[in-house]
Amino acid sequence: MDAHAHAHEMPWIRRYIFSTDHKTIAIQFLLMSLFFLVVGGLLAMMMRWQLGFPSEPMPGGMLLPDEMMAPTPAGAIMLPEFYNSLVTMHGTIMIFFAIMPLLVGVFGNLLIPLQIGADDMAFPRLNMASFWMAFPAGLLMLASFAVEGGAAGAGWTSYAPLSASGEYTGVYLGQQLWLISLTILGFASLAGAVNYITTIINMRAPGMTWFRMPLATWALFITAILILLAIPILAGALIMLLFDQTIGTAFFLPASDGEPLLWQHLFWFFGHPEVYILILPAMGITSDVLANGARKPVFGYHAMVLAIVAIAFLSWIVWGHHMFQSGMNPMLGTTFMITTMVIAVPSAIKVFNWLGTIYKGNIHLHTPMLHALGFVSMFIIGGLSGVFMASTPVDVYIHDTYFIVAHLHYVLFGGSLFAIFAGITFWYPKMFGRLMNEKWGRIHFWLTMILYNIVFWPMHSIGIQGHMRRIYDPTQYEFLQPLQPINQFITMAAFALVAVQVIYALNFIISIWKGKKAGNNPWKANSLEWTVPSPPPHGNFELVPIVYRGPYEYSAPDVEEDYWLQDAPPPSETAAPALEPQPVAD
Amino acid sequence: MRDLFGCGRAMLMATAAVFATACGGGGGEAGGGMEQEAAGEEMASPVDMATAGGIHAMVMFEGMAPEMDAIDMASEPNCAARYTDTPMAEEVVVGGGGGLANVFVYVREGLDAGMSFPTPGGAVVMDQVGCRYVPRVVGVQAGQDLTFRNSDGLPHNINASPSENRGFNISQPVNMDTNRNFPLAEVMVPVRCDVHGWMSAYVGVLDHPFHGVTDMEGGADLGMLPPGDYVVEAWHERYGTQTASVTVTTGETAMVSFSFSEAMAANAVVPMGEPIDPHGPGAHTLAPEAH
Amino acid sequence: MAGNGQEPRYFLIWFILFVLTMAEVGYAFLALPQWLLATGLILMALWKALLVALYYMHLKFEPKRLWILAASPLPLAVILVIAVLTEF
Amino acid sequence: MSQAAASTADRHPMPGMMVYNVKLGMWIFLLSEVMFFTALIGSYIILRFAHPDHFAEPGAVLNVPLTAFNTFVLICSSVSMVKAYAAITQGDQKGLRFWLLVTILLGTFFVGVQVVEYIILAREGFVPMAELYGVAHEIEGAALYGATFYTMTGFHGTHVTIGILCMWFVLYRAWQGKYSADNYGAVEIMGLYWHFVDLVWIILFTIVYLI
Amino acid sequence: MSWLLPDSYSTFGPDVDFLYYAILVVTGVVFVITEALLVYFVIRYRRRDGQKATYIHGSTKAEIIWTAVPFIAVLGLAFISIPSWNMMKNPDSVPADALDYIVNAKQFEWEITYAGADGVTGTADDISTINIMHVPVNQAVNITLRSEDVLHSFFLPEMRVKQDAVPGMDITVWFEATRAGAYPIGCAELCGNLHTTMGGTLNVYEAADFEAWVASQSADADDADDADDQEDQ
Repeated sequence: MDAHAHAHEMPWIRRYIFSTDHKTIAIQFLLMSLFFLVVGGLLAMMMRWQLGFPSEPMPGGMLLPDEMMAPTPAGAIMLPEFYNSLVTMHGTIMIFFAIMPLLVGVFGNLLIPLQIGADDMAFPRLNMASFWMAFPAGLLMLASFAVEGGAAGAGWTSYAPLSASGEYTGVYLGQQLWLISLTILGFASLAGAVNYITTIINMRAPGMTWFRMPLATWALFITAILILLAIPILAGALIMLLFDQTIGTAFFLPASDGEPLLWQHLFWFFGHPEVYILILPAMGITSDVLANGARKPVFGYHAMVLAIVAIAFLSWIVWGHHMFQSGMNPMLGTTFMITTMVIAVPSAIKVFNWLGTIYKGNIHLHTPMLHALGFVSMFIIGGLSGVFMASTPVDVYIHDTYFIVAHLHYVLFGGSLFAIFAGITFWYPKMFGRLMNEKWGRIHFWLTMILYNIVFWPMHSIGIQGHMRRIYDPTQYEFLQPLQPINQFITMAAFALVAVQVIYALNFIISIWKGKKAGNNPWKANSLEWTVPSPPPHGNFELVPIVYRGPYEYSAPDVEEDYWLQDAPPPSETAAPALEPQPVAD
Repeated sequence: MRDLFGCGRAMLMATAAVFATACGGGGGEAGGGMEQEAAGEEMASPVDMATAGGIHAMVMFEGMAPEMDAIDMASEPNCAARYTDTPMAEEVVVGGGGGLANVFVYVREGLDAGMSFPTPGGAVVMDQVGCRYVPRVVGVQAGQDLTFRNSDGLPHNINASPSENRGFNISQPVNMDTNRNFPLAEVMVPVRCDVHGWMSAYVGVLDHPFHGVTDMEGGADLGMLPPGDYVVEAWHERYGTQTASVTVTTGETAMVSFSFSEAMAANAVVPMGEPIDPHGPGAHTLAPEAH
Repeated sequence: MAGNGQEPRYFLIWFILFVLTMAEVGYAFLALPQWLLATGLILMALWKALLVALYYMHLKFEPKRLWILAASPLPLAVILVIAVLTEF
Repeated sequence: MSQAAASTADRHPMPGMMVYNVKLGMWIFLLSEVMFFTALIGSYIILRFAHPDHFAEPGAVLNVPLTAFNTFVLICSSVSMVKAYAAITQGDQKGLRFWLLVTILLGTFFVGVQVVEYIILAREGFVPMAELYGVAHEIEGAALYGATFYTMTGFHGTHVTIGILCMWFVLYRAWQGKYSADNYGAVEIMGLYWHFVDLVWIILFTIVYLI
Repeated sequence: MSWLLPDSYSTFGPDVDFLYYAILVVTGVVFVITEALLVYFVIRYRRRDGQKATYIHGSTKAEIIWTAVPFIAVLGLAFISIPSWNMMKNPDSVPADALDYIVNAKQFEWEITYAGADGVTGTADDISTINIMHVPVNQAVNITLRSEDVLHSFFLPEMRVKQDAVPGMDITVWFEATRAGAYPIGCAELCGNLHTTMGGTLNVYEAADFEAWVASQSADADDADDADDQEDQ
C-alpha cells in the first residue's frame, strides 16, 4: 500500500491537477461537465428565443459577432447558420460533454472503487489520461464556434452528405473540429471503460460476489461494456467522415457513389447503445437512492440486474428505429419494430420494481429521494412516449417532429438529469465531506419539476400537430403559425426553468464550505462507500473490507436499526456462518 | 472598426483561451480587408490622367431577341405580389435600339504588369428586390467589398460558387446587408439563391478598375487608361465571350464594338470561375483575334 | 503454463500458417465462382486467425471466461454487416 | 477462515477473471479494437456489395505477391514475439532481448514494404483525389476503392507502428533487466497486442487483396 | 395542449390514426395507473419514526407477471402495425393505376414533375412545377422521390406521408388523397441553412378541376419552348 503512505508529500499539482486518485478525477469530471451543462443550457435558451420570437432581435444579440447575428438597425437577429450550429452544439455538448461525463465520468470514478471495496482503479494513470483527453476535446468543441464559417451545423447526428461536404452548409473547419473533438472524446471514454471493467471484474473486495454489488455499480459495469463496444464504431465512422471532408474520399458522398445510408447505419449502431449509456447509470443511481429513501430492499434485485443485462443485449439490435423513414429497406423496418417493442419490456420491469421498492416502505423524502421519485415519474412518461415511435406507421407521422424532441427530453432531462441531481446530492458528502442544504434542495426540486413539465409537455402536442424538428422560423410554414403561441409559452417557461437552476448552483457551491458536516454515513446507507470517512483518504480503506451481505439490507429483522452495513460482521457466531468468500465466484 | 469590435464581442463568448488563436483565423478575412483599405488611401491611382484615354464599348444584338420564359413565382406569393404583369426571365435583355444589356466588358490584356491598382474604398451593392438580383451582372475589384442587400424582407440565401476564390453560402432571413469580398481575380463568379431557383447573378472580379456592364443601349465605359494597345473582352451569360483589340491614344475615347446573335448560344463557351490574369504573357503583343 | 511442450508447437503453428497463406494465394487465383472463392478464402483466414489467437495469444490456456470475453464483439460485427447488407 | 483473524494478508480480492489486471485490461482494449476494425472492414464489405464495379479483381490493381510475402513476414514476427515471451517465462534475459529485437526488425520491414506499396500505387494514380496530389491519371472509382483500401490498411499500418514504438520501450526496459521469470506482464501484453495486429492483418490480407 | 391528431385525408389516415389512438389508450392507462400508484405509495408509506419498512426482497410471481404482460402488449402493438407499414412502404403495394410523379428535392425547394397522361416522364406532356404539387382526388399517386444534393424529407402531414429523399436513391412513395383542398408540404430532415423555407402546397383537385389544370398547363407549355421543360427535369 505504498501509494497510500506517501500521498501527503505529493506536490499540489500532482494532488489536484494531474491526480491519479479516482475521487479527485471524479470531482474534475464533475466541474467540467457542470460547466458544459451550463453552456449547453445557454445554447438551448438562444434556440428557444429564436423559436419563440423568430426574426425578432435577440436581447444581448449584439454581444455576438456578425457571422452569428445579423446586425440590423432594430438589433441583432439570429442567422439560420447560427441556429443550425446551436441545434447541433446543444445536442452534442449536452450528450457528449454534460450527461455522459456526469453519469459515467463522475459516478463511475467516484462509486466503482468505493462500492466494491477497492483502493483505486486498476490503472490510475490511464484514469488520469481519460480526463486529460476529455477536457481538451471539450475545449476543441467550444473553439469550433469561433472558426470561420461557424460551428458544425448538421445536427448532433451529423447526417451525410450535409455534413460530408462544406459546400452545403458553408461550414468547413467547424465540422472538422467537431469530428476531431468527438474522436478524442472517444479515446477518453475508451480509456475509462477499460479501467472500469478491469476494476469491477478483478478488484472486488472479498465476499463481494457479483450479486452483492449495488445496482449503481452493476449499471456502470454494463454501461462500460456498451461504451467499450460502441464508441470504436463511432470513432471509425467519424474518421471516415473526416476523410470525406478533407482528403476527398467518398464513403458517404453520393456524387462519387458513396452511401449516405451507411453513415446513418454506423452512427445509429453506435447511437442506440449510446442512449442506453445515457440512461443505465441513471437507473442504477435511482435504484440505490430509492432503496435508501424507502428504507427497504430493492424489490427483485436479481430481476433488476437481469433487466440491465437484457437492455444491454437488446440495445445492439434496435438501431433501425431511428431510420424507419430514411429510405432503409422496409422489410428491415418490420424487424427493427419488433426488437424495439421488445426492448421496452426491461424498462417496464425496472419501473414496476421501483414501485415495488417503495411499496410498504418507510419513505424518507430527503432531496435525493425526491429527485429519484422525479426520475421514476418522468421516465414513465418518456418510456411510454417511446412506444409511439416503435410502431412504424405512427412513426411515419411523428418522425422528426417535436414529439420526438419531447420524448428525448423526457428521458434525458426528466430521466438522466433528475438522477444526476439525486446522485450529486446523495454522494455530495462523500465528495466534499459536507451535506447540501435540504430546504433549498427541496425548493429547487419542486420548481424544477413543475417548470420542466410546463416546458416539455406541450412539445408532445405541437409535435402531434406536425411541427417539424430543427426549424429556424416556424412561421414560414402556414400550418405551423397557429402553434406559435405555444412556442412562445414554451420559450418563456424554458427561461424560467434555467433561472431556477441558479438555486442548485448556489446550493452546490456554498455547501462546499458552509454545508453541515457529514460523518461516514449521513444517509444511513449500507454500501461500502459509507463505511469510510467523508471524503475518504487516498487508498480509501484502512483494511480491505470483507463483505457479508447485499447492499440493500434495510429494515432487516435481525438488526434493530433500519440499515445494515455490508461489511458489518454478522451479530454472533451462532447466527448463520458468514458467507465464506468461495474461491470460485458464482 | 466594426469588424474589430465584432471580434472583441466574440471574446466575451464563454469559450476558452484556445479561442484567441482561432479568432486570429476567423477575423482574417475582416482583418485582411482592413489593411488593404489603409493602403488604398495613400496610393492614388497610378494612371497619369494627363496622358490617359478612355475606352467605350458598344454591344449590339443582331436578329430577333429570343422569347424569355415567364418566371413562375407561385411558390413565393409575397414576391409575386410585387409584379403587376408576370415577371419575365432576364437571361437576354435587348434594348430598343438593339443594344444587348448585362454584358460584362473589361480589359483582358495589355495593362503594364508593374502597375497595381488600389482597392476602391466604396462597396458595390447587389440588391435583392422582388426576388431578383438588381443589378444582375456587376464588376468589382479584388478585395473590394460587395454588399448583398436583402430588401425583400423574406429569406434569401446567397450561394456563390467560384472555382478560384473560396465560395460562400450565406443566408439573409430579414432585411439586412452582408459584406463579402473576393481576394482573387476571377471572371464571372456565379451567384444564385437556393430558395428561389430563378434568381441568378454574376460577379466579375478583376485586379484593375477597367471594367463595365452594358446598359439597355448596350454601351459601357471602361474608364481612363494609359495609352497603348489593349485586348478587351465582352462576356455574356448565354452567348459566351468575344475579344477585340483596341488602341488607346491620349485624350480620346477609343470605341470598341461587339455583336452577339442567337446562333452563338448553341456552342457558346461561358467561362464561369476560370482564372483570368490581365498581366498575361507578352503584355504588349496582341493576342490573335479570337471571335 | 510454460510447460516444456511449448517449444515445438510454436514452429509447428508457424509452419501451418505459412502453408495456409500460400494455399490462400493459390486458391484465390483459381477459376471458380466468386462466392465459392470468397467463402473458401474467408474460412482459411478465420482458421489462421483462430490459430494465432489460441496458440500465440495463449487463449487455449486461459480460463474459459476469457474465451467468452474475447468472442463477445464478433456477433455484433456480424449483426451490423448483415443488417446493412440487406439494403443492397 | 474465522472472521477475527482475517488480517490484511489473506484478504484477497474476489477471483474475478483469474487473470492479472494488466492482461485483462489489454484483452478488454483489444475488444474495442475489434469493434474499430469492424467499422472499417464492415464499411468496406458494405460498399463493395453496394458498388461491386468500383472494386477491381484480385491482383488487378493491388500487388498480391509482394503483400503475400509481407504477410509471411508479419507471421514470422508473431513467432519471434512468442519466442520472446517463452524466453522470459523461463527467465532467459538474453533470449528476450534477442527475440524482441528480431520482432522489431520484422515489424519495421513490414511497415517499410507497406509504405513502398503505397508510393507505387499513388504514382499509378490509385489515389482518392488524383488532382489533389498532382498525379497524372486516376484509376476509375479510386474515390471508393482507394478510400476503403487506404483507410483500412493505413490504420492497420499505424497500429503496427505504434506497436513497434512500444516494443522499443519494452526492449529498453528489458536491457535494464526490469523483467524476470515472475514479472513479465509488460512483455505478455506487448505480445497480445502484436498478435492481435497480426490477426487483423491476416483477415485484411484475405478480404482486401484476395477477394 | 391536445393530443388529438389533426384530420387525415388519405387512405393511410384511418390506419395510422387507429394505431396512434390504440397506443395512446394503452400507454395512457399504464401511465395513469403507474403514476397514481407512485403518488399513493409515497403518501401511504411516508416516514413514521420507530417503525421499520417491511423486509421484502421481491416475488418471482410478480416479476413473471410484469414481464409477460408488457411483452404481450407490445408485441400485440407490433403485429397490428405490420400490415399498414407494408401497405405504406412496400413498393409493390402501389396500385397499378397510380399517376406517376417525380419529386426532385434540392436545397430549399421541391421540383415536382407530373408525368402527364402518357404516364411516362421525359415526354412532351410532362408538367413540372416548383414547390406546388397538383394531384387529383381519390386517385392513387406514385411518386419517385429523388434528391440532388443532401437529405430532405417529403412530409405531407394530412396525407400521413413522410419519406426521406436520399441523393443517389429513387424511393417510391405513394398515397391516395380522399378530400380535395390545399394541404402543406414540409421538409422534415435538416437540409442546410434555409431548411425552414422548404415549404410547399399540395393542391388536391376534383377530377374535373385536375383535367382543367392539366389542360391549362399544356396550353402554357405550347408557347414556351418545350426544350425548357425537358431540360428542367
